[in-house]
Amino acid sequence: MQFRITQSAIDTTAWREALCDSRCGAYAAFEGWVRDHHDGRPVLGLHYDCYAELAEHEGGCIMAEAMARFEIVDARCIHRIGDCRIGDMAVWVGVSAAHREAAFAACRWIIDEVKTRVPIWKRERYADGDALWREA
Amino acid sequence: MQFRITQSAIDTTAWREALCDSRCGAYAAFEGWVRDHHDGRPVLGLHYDCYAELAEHEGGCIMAEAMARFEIVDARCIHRIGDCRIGDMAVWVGVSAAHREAAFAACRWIIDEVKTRVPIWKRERYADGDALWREA
Amino acid sequence: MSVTVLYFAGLREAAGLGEEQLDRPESLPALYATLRERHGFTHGQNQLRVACNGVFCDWQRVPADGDVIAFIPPVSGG
Amino acid sequence: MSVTVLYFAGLREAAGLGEEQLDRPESLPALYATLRERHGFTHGQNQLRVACNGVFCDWQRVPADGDVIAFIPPVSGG
Repeated sequence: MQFRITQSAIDTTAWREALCDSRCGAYAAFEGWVRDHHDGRPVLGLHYDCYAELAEHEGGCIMAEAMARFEIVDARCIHRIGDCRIGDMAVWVGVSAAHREAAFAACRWIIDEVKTRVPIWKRERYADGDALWREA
Repeated sequence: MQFRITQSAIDTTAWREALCDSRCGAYAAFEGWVRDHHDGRPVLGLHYDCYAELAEHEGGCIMAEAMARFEIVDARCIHRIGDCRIGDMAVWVGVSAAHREAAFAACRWIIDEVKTRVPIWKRERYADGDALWREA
Repeated sequence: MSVTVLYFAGLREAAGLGEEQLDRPESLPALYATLRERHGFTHGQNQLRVACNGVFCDWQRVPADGDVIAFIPPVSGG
Repeated sequence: MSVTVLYFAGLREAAGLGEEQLDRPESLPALYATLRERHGFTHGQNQLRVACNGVFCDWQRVPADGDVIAFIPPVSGG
Protein backbone atom coordinates (compact mmCIF):
# COMPACT_ATOMS: atom_id res chain seq x y z
CA MET A 1 0.00 0.00 0.00
CA GLN A 2 1.55 3.27 -1.08
CA PHE A 3 0.76 6.80 -2.23
CA ARG A 4 3.37 8.95 -3.97
CA ILE A 5 3.78 12.36 -5.58
CA THR A 6 6.24 12.61 -8.46
CA GLN A 7 7.67 15.38 -10.64
CA SER A 8 8.47 12.92 -13.46
CA ALA A 9 6.53 10.93 -16.01
CA ILE A 10 4.76 7.97 -14.40
CA ASP A 11 6.06 4.55 -15.39
CA THR A 12 3.32 2.16 -14.36
CA THR A 13 5.27 -1.03 -15.00
CA ALA A 14 7.01 -1.23 -11.64
CA TRP A 15 3.93 0.02 -9.81
CA ARG A 16 1.77 -2.70 -11.33
CA GLU A 17 4.42 -5.39 -10.68
CA ALA A 18 4.40 -4.53 -7.00
CA LEU A 19 0.72 -5.51 -6.84
CA CYS A 20 1.20 -8.98 -8.33
CA ASP A 21 0.27 -11.68 -5.86
CA SER A 22 -0.68 -15.30 -6.48
CA ARG A 23 -3.79 -14.91 -4.28
CA CYS A 24 -5.15 -12.28 -6.69
CA GLY A 25 -7.52 -13.03 -9.54
CA ALA A 26 -8.31 -9.41 -10.31
CA TYR A 27 -6.46 -6.20 -11.01
CA ALA A 28 -8.22 -2.90 -11.69
CA ALA A 29 -6.40 0.24 -12.74
CA PHE A 30 -7.26 3.82 -13.47
CA GLU A 31 -5.21 6.45 -15.27
CA GLY A 32 -6.05 10.13 -15.47
CA TRP A 33 -4.79 11.62 -18.73
CA VAL A 34 -4.43 15.30 -19.53
CA ARG A 35 -7.16 15.95 -22.05
CA ASP A 36 -7.40 18.65 -24.67
CA HIS A 37 -10.64 20.21 -23.47
CA HIS A 38 -12.51 21.20 -20.34
CA ASP A 39 -16.17 22.21 -20.39
CA GLY A 40 -15.86 22.59 -24.15
CA ARG A 41 -12.84 24.91 -23.92
CA PRO A 42 -9.66 23.84 -25.77
CA VAL A 43 -6.79 23.16 -23.33
CA LEU A 44 -3.10 23.37 -24.32
CA GLY A 45 -1.53 22.01 -21.15
CA LEU A 46 -1.61 21.86 -17.36
CA HIS A 47 0.45 22.74 -14.36
CA TYR A 48 -0.21 20.95 -11.06
CA ASP A 49 0.66 22.68 -7.80
CA CYS A 50 0.80 20.57 -4.65
CA TYR A 51 1.31 20.80 -0.92
CA ALA A 52 3.54 17.75 -0.97
CA GLU A 53 3.77 17.01 2.76
CA LEU A 54 0.01 17.22 3.26
CA ALA A 55 -0.68 15.38 -0.01
CA GLU A 56 1.49 12.42 0.97
CA HIS A 57 -0.13 12.31 4.39
CA GLU A 58 -3.68 12.55 3.09
CA GLY A 59 -2.96 10.15 0.21
CA GLY A 60 -1.55 7.64 2.69
CA CYS A 61 -4.75 7.93 4.76
CA ILE A 62 -6.86 7.26 1.67
CA MET A 63 -4.89 4.12 0.83
CA ALA A 64 -5.14 2.84 4.41
CA GLU A 65 -8.87 3.50 4.44
CA ALA A 66 -9.24 1.63 1.13
CA MET A 67 -7.40 -1.39 2.57
CA ALA A 68 -9.78 -1.42 5.53
CA ARG A 69 -12.94 -0.74 3.56
CA PHE A 70 -12.58 -3.24 0.68
CA GLU A 71 -11.61 -6.92 0.32
CA ILE A 72 -8.42 -6.14 -1.54
CA VAL A 73 -4.86 -7.42 -1.31
CA ASP A 74 -2.95 -4.27 -2.24
CA ALA A 75 -3.47 -0.78 -3.69
CA ARG A 76 -1.15 1.94 -4.91
CA CYS A 77 -1.47 5.43 -6.30
CA ILE A 78 0.93 7.91 -7.82
CA HIS A 79 0.15 11.49 -8.84
CA ARG A 80 2.34 13.60 -11.06
CA ILE A 81 2.79 17.33 -10.41
CA GLY A 82 4.43 20.20 -12.28
CA ASP A 83 3.97 20.78 -16.01
CA CYS A 84 2.02 18.24 -18.05
CA ARG A 85 1.25 18.08 -21.73
CA ILE A 86 -1.90 16.81 -23.43
CA GLY A 87 -1.89 13.01 -23.24
CA ASP A 88 0.42 12.83 -20.21
CA MET A 89 -0.61 10.55 -17.37
CA ALA A 90 -1.42 12.73 -14.37
CA VAL A 91 -2.46 10.01 -11.94
CA TRP A 92 -2.44 6.22 -11.72
CA VAL A 93 -4.33 3.95 -9.32
CA GLY A 94 -3.87 0.17 -9.20
CA VAL A 95 -5.66 -2.36 -7.02
CA SER A 96 -5.27 -6.13 -6.73
CA ALA A 97 -7.82 -8.42 -5.11
CA ALA A 98 -9.04 -12.00 -5.11
CA HIS A 99 -12.21 -10.93 -6.96
CA ARG A 100 -13.04 -8.20 -9.42
CA GLU A 101 -15.95 -6.68 -7.51
CA ALA A 102 -13.66 -5.38 -4.77
CA ALA A 103 -10.86 -4.41 -7.17
CA PHE A 104 -13.18 -2.17 -9.22
CA ALA A 105 -14.93 -0.69 -6.19
CA ALA A 106 -11.69 0.17 -4.41
CA CYS A 107 -10.05 1.60 -7.53
CA ARG A 108 -13.02 3.86 -8.14
CA TRP A 109 -13.22 4.88 -4.50
CA ILE A 110 -9.52 5.76 -4.33
CA ILE A 111 -9.53 8.03 -7.38
CA ASP A 112 -12.70 9.74 -6.16
CA GLU A 113 -11.15 10.38 -2.74
CA VAL A 114 -7.85 11.54 -4.25
CA LYS A 115 -9.67 14.06 -6.41
CA THR A 116 -11.63 15.32 -3.41
CA ARG A 117 -9.10 15.28 -0.59
CA VAL A 118 -5.51 15.46 -1.80
CA PRO A 119 -4.10 19.03 -1.96
CA ILE A 120 -3.20 19.19 -5.64
CA TRP A 121 -4.40 21.99 -7.90
CA LYS A 122 -4.60 22.13 -11.65
CA ARG A 123 -3.85 25.27 -13.65
CA GLU A 124 -5.20 24.93 -17.17
CA ARG A 125 -3.73 26.87 -20.08
CA TYR A 126 -6.32 27.52 -22.78
CA ALA A 127 -5.95 27.96 -26.52
CA ASP A 128 -7.21 31.55 -26.18
CA GLY A 129 -4.18 32.48 -24.03
CA ASP A 130 -6.04 32.50 -20.73
CA ALA A 131 -5.02 30.31 -17.78
CA LEU A 132 -7.01 29.36 -14.71
CA TRP A 133 -6.58 27.54 -11.41
CA ARG A 134 -9.39 24.97 -11.34
CA GLU A 135 -11.19 24.52 -8.11
CA ALA A 136 -13.18 21.30 -8.41
CA MET B 1 -12.65 -1.23 -30.73
CA GLN B 2 -11.35 -4.78 -30.84
CA PHE B 3 -11.69 -8.19 -29.22
CA ARG B 4 -9.03 -10.86 -29.64
CA ILE B 5 -8.18 -14.37 -28.54
CA THR B 6 -4.49 -15.24 -28.17
CA GLN B 7 -2.45 -18.34 -27.39
CA SER B 8 0.48 -16.26 -26.10
CA ALA B 9 1.22 -14.15 -23.05
CA ILE B 10 -0.66 -10.83 -23.17
CA ASP B 11 1.52 -7.75 -23.61
CA THR B 12 -0.73 -4.88 -22.63
CA THR B 13 1.61 -2.08 -23.74
CA ALA B 14 0.53 -1.96 -27.37
CA TRP B 15 -3.11 -2.56 -26.44
CA ARG B 16 -3.12 0.37 -24.04
CA GLU B 17 -1.26 2.63 -26.53
CA ALA B 18 -3.97 2.05 -29.10
CA LEU B 19 -6.50 3.63 -26.72
CA CYS B 20 -4.55 6.87 -26.24
CA ASP B 21 -6.48 9.86 -27.54
CA SER B 22 -6.12 13.53 -26.67
CA ARG B 23 -9.88 13.81 -26.07
CA CYS B 24 -9.60 11.28 -23.22
CA GLY B 25 -9.15 12.22 -19.58
CA ALA B 26 -9.78 8.74 -18.23
CA TYR B 27 -8.52 5.22 -18.80
CA ALA B 28 -9.84 2.22 -16.87
CA ALA B 29 -8.36 -1.24 -17.18
CA PHE B 30 -9.03 -4.68 -15.81
CA GLU B 31 -6.79 -7.71 -15.77
CA GLY B 32 -7.86 -11.21 -14.78
CA TRP B 33 -4.95 -13.10 -13.21
CA VAL B 34 -4.74 -16.85 -12.65
CA ARG B 35 -5.01 -17.19 -8.90
CA ASP B 36 -3.82 -19.99 -6.68
CA HIS B 37 -7.18 -20.91 -5.18
CA HIS B 38 -10.83 -21.35 -6.06
CA ASP B 39 -13.50 -21.73 -3.41
CA GLY B 40 -10.75 -22.40 -0.92
CA ARG B 41 -9.18 -25.19 -3.01
CA PRO B 42 -5.49 -24.77 -3.95
CA VAL B 43 -5.06 -24.43 -7.74
CA LEU B 44 -1.81 -25.32 -9.57
CA GLY B 45 -2.69 -24.03 -13.04
CA LEU B 46 -5.33 -23.63 -15.70
CA HIS B 47 -6.12 -24.63 -19.22
CA TYR B 48 -8.58 -22.53 -21.25
CA ASP B 49 -10.53 -24.16 -24.08
CA CYS B 50 -12.25 -21.90 -26.57
CA TYR B 51 -14.52 -21.97 -29.59
CA ALA B 52 -12.42 -19.31 -31.30
CA GLU B 53 -14.72 -18.39 -34.19
CA LEU B 54 -17.74 -17.93 -31.93
CA ALA B 55 -15.65 -16.23 -29.24
CA GLU B 56 -14.33 -13.61 -31.64
CA HIS B 57 -17.81 -12.98 -32.98
CA GLU B 58 -19.44 -12.73 -29.56
CA GLY B 59 -16.55 -10.69 -28.16
CA GLY B 60 -16.88 -8.29 -31.09
CA CYS B 61 -20.60 -7.91 -30.35
CA ILE B 62 -19.82 -7.09 -26.71
CA MET B 63 -17.34 -4.39 -27.69
CA ALA B 64 -19.79 -2.84 -30.17
CA GLU B 65 -22.53 -2.89 -27.54
CA ALA B 66 -20.19 -1.20 -25.04
CA MET B 67 -19.40 1.56 -27.55
CA ALA B 68 -23.12 2.19 -28.04
CA ARG B 69 -24.07 1.91 -24.38
CA PHE B 70 -21.40 4.11 -22.75
CA GLU B 71 -19.89 7.55 -23.41
CA ILE B 72 -16.48 6.13 -24.23
CA VAL B 73 -13.92 6.81 -26.95
CA ASP B 74 -12.46 3.33 -27.39
CA ALA B 75 -12.40 -0.11 -25.77
CA ARG B 76 -10.37 -3.26 -26.31
CA CYS B 77 -10.21 -6.73 -24.85
CA ILE B 78 -7.88 -9.68 -25.26
CA HIS B 79 -8.31 -13.13 -23.74
CA ARG B 80 -5.59 -15.72 -23.52
CA ILE B 81 -6.36 -19.41 -24.05
CA GLY B 82 -4.37 -22.63 -23.65
CA ASP B 83 -2.19 -23.40 -20.63
CA CYS B 84 -1.74 -20.71 -17.98
CA ARG B 85 0.30 -20.66 -14.82
CA ILE B 86 -0.51 -18.99 -11.51
CA GLY B 87 0.00 -15.25 -11.91
CA ASP B 88 -0.48 -15.25 -15.68
CA MET B 89 -2.77 -12.65 -17.16
CA ALA B 90 -5.79 -14.47 -18.61
CA VAL B 91 -7.75 -11.45 -19.81
CA TRP B 92 -7.27 -7.71 -20.22
CA VAL B 93 -9.88 -5.01 -20.80
CA GLY B 94 -9.01 -1.36 -21.46
CA VAL B 95 -11.37 1.59 -21.95
CA SER B 96 -10.66 5.25 -22.68
CA ALA B 97 -13.20 8.04 -22.23
CA ALA B 98 -13.47 11.76 -21.64
CA HIS B 99 -14.57 11.10 -18.05
CA ARG B 100 -13.91 8.37 -15.50
CA GLU B 101 -17.53 7.50 -14.76
CA ALA B 102 -18.03 6.03 -18.24
CA ALA B 103 -14.57 4.45 -18.38
CA PHE B 104 -15.14 2.49 -15.16
CA ALA B 105 -18.72 1.54 -16.01
CA ALA B 106 -17.82 0.27 -19.48
CA CYS B 107 -14.74 -1.62 -18.27
CA ARG B 108 -16.78 -3.38 -15.61
CA TRP B 109 -19.62 -4.12 -18.03
CA ILE B 110 -17.29 -5.58 -20.66
CA ILE B 111 -15.55 -8.02 -18.31
CA ASP B 112 -18.90 -9.10 -16.87
CA GLU B 113 -20.29 -9.75 -20.36
CA VAL B 114 -17.11 -11.55 -21.49
CA LYS B 115 -17.30 -13.86 -18.50
CA THR B 116 -20.97 -14.59 -19.21
CA ARG B 117 -21.15 -14.79 -22.99
CA VAL B 118 -17.81 -15.63 -24.59
CA PRO B 119 -17.31 -19.38 -25.21
CA ILE B 120 -14.15 -19.94 -23.18
CA TRP B 121 -13.88 -22.64 -20.55
CA LYS B 122 -11.45 -23.00 -17.71
CA ARG B 123 -10.05 -26.35 -16.57
CA GLU B 124 -8.49 -26.03 -13.14
CA ARG B 125 -5.76 -28.38 -11.94
CA TYR B 126 -5.82 -28.77 -8.17
CA ALA B 127 -3.04 -29.49 -5.72
CA ASP B 128 -4.73 -32.82 -4.84
CA GLY B 129 -4.26 -34.09 -8.44
CA ASP B 130 -7.86 -33.58 -9.49
CA ALA B 131 -8.84 -31.39 -12.46
CA LEU B 132 -12.21 -29.90 -13.34
CA TRP B 133 -13.90 -27.95 -16.12
CA ARG B 134 -15.46 -24.97 -14.41
CA GLU B 135 -18.91 -24.00 -15.47
CA ALA B 136 -19.56 -20.52 -14.12
CA MET C 1 -27.09 -34.31 -46.18
CA SER C 2 -24.90 -33.97 -43.08
CA VAL C 3 -23.95 -31.53 -40.33
CA THR C 4 -20.77 -31.12 -38.30
CA VAL C 5 -20.98 -31.05 -34.52
CA LEU C 6 -18.19 -29.44 -32.51
CA TYR C 7 -17.40 -30.27 -28.88
CA PHE C 8 -15.64 -28.12 -26.32
CA ALA C 9 -14.50 -28.39 -22.72
CA GLY C 10 -16.51 -30.92 -20.70
CA LEU C 11 -18.51 -32.08 -23.71
CA ARG C 12 -15.30 -32.77 -25.65
CA GLU C 13 -13.92 -34.70 -22.71
CA ALA C 14 -17.10 -36.76 -22.37
CA ALA C 15 -17.41 -37.42 -26.12
CA GLY C 16 -13.71 -38.20 -26.44
CA LEU C 17 -13.57 -36.23 -29.70
CA GLY C 18 -13.57 -32.64 -30.89
CA GLU C 19 -16.02 -32.99 -33.76
CA GLU C 20 -18.05 -35.44 -35.76
CA GLN C 21 -20.15 -35.61 -38.93
CA LEU C 22 -23.76 -36.67 -38.56
CA ASP C 23 -26.83 -36.97 -40.76
CA ARG C 24 -28.78 -33.77 -40.78
CA PRO C 25 -31.13 -33.97 -37.79
CA GLU C 26 -34.78 -32.94 -37.68
CA SER C 27 -34.13 -30.40 -34.96
CA LEU C 28 -31.40 -29.18 -32.63
CA PRO C 29 -33.11 -30.56 -29.49
CA ALA C 30 -33.46 -33.96 -31.21
CA LEU C 31 -29.78 -33.84 -32.17
CA TYR C 32 -28.70 -33.05 -28.64
CA ALA C 33 -30.93 -35.77 -27.17
CA THR C 34 -29.33 -38.35 -29.49
CA LEU C 35 -25.80 -37.21 -28.71
CA ARG C 36 -26.48 -36.98 -25.00
CA GLU C 37 -27.48 -40.62 -24.96
CA ARG C 38 -24.61 -41.69 -27.20
CA HIS C 39 -21.85 -39.89 -25.28
CA GLY C 40 -23.36 -39.82 -21.80
CA PHE C 41 -23.44 -36.04 -21.51
CA THR C 42 -24.64 -34.94 -18.10
CA HIS C 43 -25.98 -31.53 -19.19
CA GLY C 44 -29.68 -31.10 -19.73
CA GLN C 45 -30.59 -29.14 -22.85
CA ASN C 46 -31.70 -26.20 -20.67
CA GLN C 47 -28.13 -25.86 -19.35
CA LEU C 48 -26.72 -25.35 -22.83
CA ARG C 49 -26.77 -22.72 -25.52
CA VAL C 50 -26.44 -23.70 -29.12
CA ALA C 51 -24.47 -22.11 -31.95
CA CYS C 52 -24.68 -22.59 -35.68
CA ASN C 53 -21.90 -21.61 -38.11
CA GLY C 54 -20.02 -19.58 -35.51
CA VAL C 55 -22.95 -17.58 -34.13
CA PHE C 56 -25.29 -18.29 -31.23
CA CYS C 57 -28.70 -19.37 -32.49
CA ASP C 58 -32.09 -20.38 -31.24
CA TRP C 59 -32.85 -23.99 -30.35
CA GLN C 60 -35.81 -23.67 -32.76
CA ARG C 61 -33.54 -23.09 -35.75
CA VAL C 62 -34.01 -25.81 -38.39
CA PRO C 63 -30.68 -27.47 -39.23
CA ALA C 64 -29.52 -27.21 -42.84
CA ASP C 65 -27.05 -29.37 -44.75
CA GLY C 66 -23.49 -28.34 -44.01
CA ASP C 67 -24.30 -26.56 -40.76
CA VAL C 68 -21.58 -26.49 -38.11
CA ILE C 69 -23.33 -26.92 -34.80
CA ALA C 70 -21.93 -26.53 -31.28
CA PHE C 71 -23.55 -27.06 -27.92
CA ILE C 72 -22.19 -24.51 -25.47
CA PRO C 73 -21.94 -25.35 -21.77
CA PRO C 74 -21.92 -22.46 -19.26
CA VAL C 75 -18.75 -20.52 -19.99
CA SER C 76 -15.98 -19.79 -17.50
CA GLY C 77 -13.50 -17.43 -19.13
CA GLY C 78 -11.84 -14.50 -17.40
CA MET D 1 6.13 33.87 18.85
CA SER D 2 5.45 33.41 15.14
CA VAL D 3 3.80 31.06 12.68
CA THR D 4 4.54 30.28 9.04
CA VAL D 5 1.75 30.49 6.48
CA LEU D 6 2.04 28.57 3.21
CA TYR D 7 0.20 29.51 0.01
CA PHE D 8 -0.70 27.29 -2.90
CA ALA D 9 -2.36 27.61 -6.29
CA GLY D 10 -4.75 30.56 -6.52
CA LEU D 11 -3.86 31.85 -3.05
CA ARG D 12 -0.15 31.86 -3.93
CA GLU D 13 -0.91 33.71 -7.13
CA ALA D 14 -3.04 36.30 -5.29
CA ALA D 15 -0.52 36.75 -2.45
CA GLY D 16 2.42 36.86 -4.83
CA LEU D 17 4.46 34.69 -2.47
CA GLY D 18 4.69 31.07 -1.35
CA GLU D 19 5.02 31.63 2.37
CA GLU D 20 5.41 34.26 5.04
CA GLN D 21 6.17 34.53 8.75
CA LEU D 22 3.55 36.21 10.93
CA ASP D 23 3.00 36.85 14.63
CA ARG D 24 1.09 34.02 16.23
CA PRO D 25 -2.61 34.82 15.70
CA GLU D 26 -5.41 34.42 18.22
CA SER D 27 -7.26 32.00 15.99
CA LEU D 28 -7.17 30.52 12.51
CA PRO D 29 -10.32 32.37 11.34
CA ALA D 30 -8.80 35.67 12.58
CA LEU D 31 -5.56 34.86 10.73
CA TYR D 32 -7.39 34.14 7.51
CA ALA D 33 -9.51 37.30 7.82
CA THR D 34 -6.36 39.40 8.19
CA LEU D 35 -4.63 37.75 5.27
CA ARG D 36 -7.71 37.89 3.10
CA GLU D 37 -7.84 41.64 3.50
CA ARG D 38 -4.09 42.08 3.03
CA HIS D 39 -3.80 39.94 -0.13
CA GLY D 40 -7.28 40.39 -1.58
CA PHE D 41 -8.16 36.69 -1.46
CA THR D 42 -11.57 36.06 -2.99
CA HIS D 43 -12.30 32.85 -1.06
CA GLY D 44 -14.61 33.01 1.91
CA GLN D 45 -13.40 31.00 4.91
CA ASN D 46 -16.19 28.47 4.33
CA GLN D 47 -14.67 27.62 0.93
CA LEU D 48 -11.34 26.64 2.47
CA ARG D 49 -9.96 23.87 4.61
CA VAL D 50 -7.05 24.53 6.91
CA ALA D 51 -3.97 22.44 7.66
CA CYS D 52 -1.47 22.70 10.47
CA ASN D 53 1.99 21.13 10.33
CA GLY D 54 1.18 18.98 7.30
CA VAL D 55 -2.16 17.59 8.49
CA PHE D 56 -5.70 18.88 7.99
CA CYS D 57 -7.01 20.43 11.18
CA ASP D 58 -10.09 22.08 12.58
CA TRP D 59 -10.64 25.82 12.24
CA GLN D 60 -11.09 25.80 16.04
CA ARG D 61 -7.52 24.65 16.61
CA VAL D 62 -5.57 27.22 18.66
CA PRO D 63 -2.37 28.23 16.86
CA ALA D 64 0.89 27.55 18.65
CA ASP D 65 4.31 29.12 18.16
CA GLY D 66 6.12 27.59 15.22
CA ASP D 67 2.99 26.19 13.57
CA VAL D 68 3.07 25.85 9.79
CA ILE D 69 -0.38 26.80 8.61
CA ALA D 70 -1.92 26.43 5.14
CA PHE D 71 -5.30 27.44 3.82
CA ILE D 72 -6.48 24.88 1.29
CA PRO D 73 -8.74 25.92 -1.60
CA PRO D 74 -10.94 23.25 -3.23
CA VAL D 75 -8.54 20.74 -4.78
CA SER D 76 -8.47 19.73 -8.44
CA GLY D 77 -5.98 16.91 -8.81
CA GLY D 78 -6.50 13.87 -10.98
